[in-house]
Amino acid sequence: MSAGADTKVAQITGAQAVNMALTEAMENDPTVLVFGEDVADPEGGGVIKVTQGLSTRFGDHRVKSTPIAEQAIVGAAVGAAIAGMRPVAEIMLMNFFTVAMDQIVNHAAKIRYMSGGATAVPLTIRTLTGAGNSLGGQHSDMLEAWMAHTAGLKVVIPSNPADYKGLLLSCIEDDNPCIFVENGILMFTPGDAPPPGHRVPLGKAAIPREGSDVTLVSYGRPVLDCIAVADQLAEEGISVEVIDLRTIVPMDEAAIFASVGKTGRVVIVHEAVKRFGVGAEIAARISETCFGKLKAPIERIGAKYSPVPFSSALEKDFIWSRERVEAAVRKVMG
Amino acid sequence: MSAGADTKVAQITGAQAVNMALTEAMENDPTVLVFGEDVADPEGGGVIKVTQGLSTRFGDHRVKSTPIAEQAIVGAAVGAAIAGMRPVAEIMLMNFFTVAMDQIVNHAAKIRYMSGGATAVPLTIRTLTGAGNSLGGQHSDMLEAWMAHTAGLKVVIPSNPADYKGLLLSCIEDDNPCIFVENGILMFTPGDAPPPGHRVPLGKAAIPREGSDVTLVSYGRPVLDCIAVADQLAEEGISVEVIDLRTIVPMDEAAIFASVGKTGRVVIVHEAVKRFGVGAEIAARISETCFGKLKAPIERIGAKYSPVPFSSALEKDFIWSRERVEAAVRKVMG
Amino acid sequence: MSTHQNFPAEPGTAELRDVYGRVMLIKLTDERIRRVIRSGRIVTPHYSPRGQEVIPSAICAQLNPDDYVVTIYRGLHDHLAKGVPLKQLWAEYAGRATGSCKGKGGPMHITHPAAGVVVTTGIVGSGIPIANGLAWASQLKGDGRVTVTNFGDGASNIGAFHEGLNLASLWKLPVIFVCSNNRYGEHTAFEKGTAVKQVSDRGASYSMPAMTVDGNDPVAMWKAANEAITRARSGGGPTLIEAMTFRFEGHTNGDDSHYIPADVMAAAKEKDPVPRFRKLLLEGGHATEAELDAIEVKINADLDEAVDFALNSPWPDAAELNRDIYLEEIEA
Amino acid sequence: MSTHQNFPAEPGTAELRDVYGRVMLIKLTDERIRRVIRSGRIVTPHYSPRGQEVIPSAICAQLNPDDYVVTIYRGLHDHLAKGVPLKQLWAEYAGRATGSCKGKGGPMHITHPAAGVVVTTGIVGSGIPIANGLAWASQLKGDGRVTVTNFGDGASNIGAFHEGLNLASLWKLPVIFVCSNNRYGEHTAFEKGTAVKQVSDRGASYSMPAMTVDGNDPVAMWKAANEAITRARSGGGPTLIEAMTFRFEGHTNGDDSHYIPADVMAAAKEKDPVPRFRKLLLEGGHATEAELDAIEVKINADLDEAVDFALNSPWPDAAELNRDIYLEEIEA
Ligand SMILES: Cc1ncc(C[n+]2csc(CCOP(=O)(O)OP(=O)(O)O)c2C)c(N)n1
Ligand SMILES: Cc1ncc(C[n+]2csc(CCOP(=O)(O)OP(=O)(O)O)c2C)c(N)n1
Ligand SMILES: [Mg+2]
Ligand SMILES: [Mg+2]
Repeated sequence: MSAGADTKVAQITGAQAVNMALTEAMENDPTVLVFGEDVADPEGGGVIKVTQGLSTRFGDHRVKSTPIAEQAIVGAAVGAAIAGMRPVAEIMLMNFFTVAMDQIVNHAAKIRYMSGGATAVPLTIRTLTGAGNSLGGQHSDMLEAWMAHTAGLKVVIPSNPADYKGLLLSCIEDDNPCIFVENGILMFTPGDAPPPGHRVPLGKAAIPREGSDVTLVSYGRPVLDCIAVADQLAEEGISVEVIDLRTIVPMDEAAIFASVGKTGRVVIVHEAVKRFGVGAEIAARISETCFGKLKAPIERIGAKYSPVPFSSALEKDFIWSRERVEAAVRKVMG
Repeated sequence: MSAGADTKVAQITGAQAVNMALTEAMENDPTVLVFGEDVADPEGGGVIKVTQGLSTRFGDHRVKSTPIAEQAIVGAAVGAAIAGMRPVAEIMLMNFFTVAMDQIVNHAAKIRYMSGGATAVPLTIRTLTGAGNSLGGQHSDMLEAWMAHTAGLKVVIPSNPADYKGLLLSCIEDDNPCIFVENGILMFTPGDAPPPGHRVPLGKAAIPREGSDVTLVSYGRPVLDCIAVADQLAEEGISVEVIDLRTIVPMDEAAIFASVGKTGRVVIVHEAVKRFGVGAEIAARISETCFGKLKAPIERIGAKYSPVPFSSALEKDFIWSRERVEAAVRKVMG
Repeated sequence: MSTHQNFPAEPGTAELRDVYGRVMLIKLTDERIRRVIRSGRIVTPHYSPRGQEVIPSAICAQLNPDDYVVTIYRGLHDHLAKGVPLKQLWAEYAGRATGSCKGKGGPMHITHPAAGVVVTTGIVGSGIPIANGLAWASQLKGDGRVTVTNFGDGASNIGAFHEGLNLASLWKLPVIFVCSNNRYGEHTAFEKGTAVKQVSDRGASYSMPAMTVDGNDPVAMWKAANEAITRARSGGGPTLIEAMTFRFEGHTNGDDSHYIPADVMAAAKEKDPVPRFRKLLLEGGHATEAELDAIEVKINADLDEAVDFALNSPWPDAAELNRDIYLEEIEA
Repeated sequence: MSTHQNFPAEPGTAELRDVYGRVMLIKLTDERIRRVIRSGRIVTPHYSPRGQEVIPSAICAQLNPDDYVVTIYRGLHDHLAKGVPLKQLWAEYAGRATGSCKGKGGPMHITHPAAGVVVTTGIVGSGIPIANGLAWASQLKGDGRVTVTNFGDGASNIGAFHEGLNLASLWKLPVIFVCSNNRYGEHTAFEKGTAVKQVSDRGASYSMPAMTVDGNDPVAMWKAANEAITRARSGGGPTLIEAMTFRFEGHTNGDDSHYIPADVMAAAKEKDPVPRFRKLLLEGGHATEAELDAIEVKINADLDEAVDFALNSPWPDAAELNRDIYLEEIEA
């Protein structure tokens, strides 16, 4: 993660990191299963080739392409998990969660509780989403707030290839149902490859930039812009701390509160729609816990209250931007 | 709503109010359609008889019982609305939204936007939910935060029979898709009947109790406890203002900010799970807008971060209670 | 590894007596539950299986304890037929800490892995895709288990049914789809919700063997189950069984079945499977009146004990609010 | 009120020429779109209908402008066959303010009510339940309209298909379900996702008339559509048409169809409906080479104009971010 290291460390994309994590998980544990639409090699190993090679290597009984039937996919994951497997189901795009919400919310998330712990559902659902590619209103939504509102799920949204790998492995090895959200641009963005065996624990934020004036809390793709803004403002003498949450649930509150204790100024940035989004919960918790320590109102940056527009002319203003992040930091600086 | 009026004003339940609203809407406008599982009179006019009499009066072409197929139900509402009807679809319980989220979120909410205004979806979805009846993890969820996070929907959760009637009529007459959430206990709780022709505008909060020390922001069933706590604490000289939001989207921010401007102390109470719930958004907005005016950290009360437990012994501690509201008010009073 | 017990394709005396014992346990437990609920000692929704007792009894008498059963809110008959112990079942109905789900799930979510009852869902149709996952795990492990998933006629109209049966057929999963066609889904008659004459006609959509059978006839039901279980265990893939039956006590407690024409209900009650089964045992010389009476006496005594156990069990502790949400305890 | 134009059950010269004009418009527009995307002048996903042109052309030639069409991401052929104007279509692909959806929806959500194109969805299967609602409104109003909803073979495995066809049959809705069976859903072959030989076999699950037809044969396709439209307009309820076809240009731009065996693709391309149709017109004496060439010249000129219009149109204004979310403008 450190600047200047890129000459020594191999570079991989998010997609390669996911492929490596799945390969490692399947090697380590014969109960790990991978399935979803087009994931097996006869179907090209996924439409963006994320699962390429797995069915050839681990067999088409453990790596299966499915019909277009997301209820059947998540349901199969729930059942297999109850029976002691570690299924990793792929829902091609996060918008397609909408046809499988019953299995995710009423079943995967609740079965441990409703059975009084008699059964458990250690599944992982991988999915892809994000704006910025002109995919329009039904292929770009960030729905993590729904998932986070649903007790029983863990919710993971990484920002770089090393975390893609380390967090996905942690999800698969976790005994709870995990939602792992991949980003359509980060999957093709290179970054440092992690060392073999690398794991990132769920619930532990990263602090890619330390600072003392303003805390930027973010996760997923906007983290890259937060880092860029921090680096840029450092030249002006504004010291920005960047918190990359990595997991939304469980949330590393301690890291947030410690930082806000230092800075007293907060900007929260996420890709999802701002209203009723994850940022609202973060802001509320900070306001509750750090009351009196805040030097300025918390700024929240998220997408507009709208479906995702198709036209790039609109889409670029729909989501966060580096400029908006920078402006918000200047605003809380007063 | 005024105390002491109950000798003069006829009393009706929430369920009766809904039935009256549907009857009036169908009388006023031949394009209003009512459908859902068991809603027609051969099926008893609904399993709790909310739609009783409608199919007999308006014909079984306009009031139809459907198969158990929520995607088909909401889809039919979307299509009929595009074709110029005003469908009122019933999803028996809010947990069953999970099998129809695609139609609600990807279609009902977005079609106006995605078509650039060429089409519109003026539908209403009525549903029932709420804890307190030992219905357990899959029949009691409050999912309004998901709906509110989805731009394009209006979200309505009334607290008394007059509002049930007045708000439901406003939903049906509104040109946007509306989600109308009924409560399993309020549907059987009597209250003042509204005058004929009564409408309650969407986006306008009620203030059932005015006060100057603390603002209680709530909606739905907990409003009754907020009023009770306000009345009780009034005797001690603590002046509590109760805001009944009535609609979550659009939200009457002006009413909230005006009240907080007076009181500087806020307790937010809802039935839904607290984390990532509607209360987080309300708290975040208040903290942003009323920064510096707050005399104490905002208190949020909501359900625990858990599925809804079956056992009444657990369920009563899972949700808000009058005692918790009272304690929170005392806490912000310092 | 599930042993392949070889059950005869047609039930003999021992088999019929086994099935009858389960039927009577279900009937008497259901009657007792409804009585206790009416008395106010337990507050819970309850979906009576009265009239449908034979279906799971004939199936489960041919299953191993480790075979999986997935069922629905109307699941009491399935739970008992598969062997969920009475005490833990009753304590769950009563919302007590000693319940099979510690009081957290309630009757709509009874779970008892030792008896193979691993999922009870309150969402129509949703058990079907989950059953596939259980069966897929068995197929992968080669553990020889069979998964049986129960649902109603109304459930055959929801998307999960379609997605589930299609996948099961493609993957040749060892799963049996048992549709108890009791002619109503809540208050809606079969014909008003289902655009096909028999649910079993839908098997063809998935190239899946399917049959319609009299679910109130223990011999027919035994044979159908035997065929499906044999097929599943031998790698032949899934089967759809439509078991024709009726429910006598409404959809849920408080429902007086007012939407069912009186003659339809009367005709259905004439086919009440329990007296019919008793007659079959007696006339076929499989059992004597005294033997059958003794079964009831024993069950009633067990029920007395179970009710007592449940009502005298402690309520779950408030600390339970933080447990079983995740593996790790949290501050909920 | 939709007029009942009486189209002949079998197409004559005029009808075939009409269909061919639509087919050629689709083919040339698709080719142009792919060319413009490759050139980088437009950035958009595009799901080519190359190879499937005849299906909507034969259907829409028998529909009135106010009949409804519901379609999917792979919808270009449906949009054009039903009469969405080229300029507004192109401008939508280009994300411009002059697009049929003001640039807000994009190609996956083309909407043009004047042409009857009221829903284009990117979610597999989801148009089916919506089509029922449109058809129900027509039934209630007695406006005589027919609703046609298009989807792929893969979509026949998702829940919405099942729920939608069941409801349509129960309510006898004037709707036609057109499944374009192009043998693949994204990269997955039909057999791997669909546990039935023909999608039309699933009509029986809903007691719905169903047929499999060569979707690349304009005469067969005309006749099938004629039968279904006549049934729907006369109150006879829905029909399921499975139109056999193939897609030649992969699932979406950038997809090189590597997962399709070369011989399968070659055999499919031999059945390319467009040259086959041209041959039929010439050999049947329905048109001369010169006439057919003139059609192409005209379409290409229209395309030049439409591309020009689109690429010179203004981008949507930022103020549009606040509009069309609700009827009322909001501060988004
Ligand atoms: C998805 C969903 N929709 C609606 C309901 C409400 N509901 C509970 S049981 C039931 C009827 C089910 O009928 P059927 O499948 O025939 O089973 P039966 O109750 O007759 O045993 C309905 C509509 C539900 N639980 N889940
Ligand atoms: C619910 C849902 N799941 C998955 C997808 C991703 N997806 C888009 S098109 C497609 C294949 C559809 O195949 P088919 O129905 O045969 O139509 P075709 O593309 O071949 O025309 C898939 C899986 C989606 N859009 N919606
Ligand atoms: Mg039934
Ligand atoms: Mg296809």
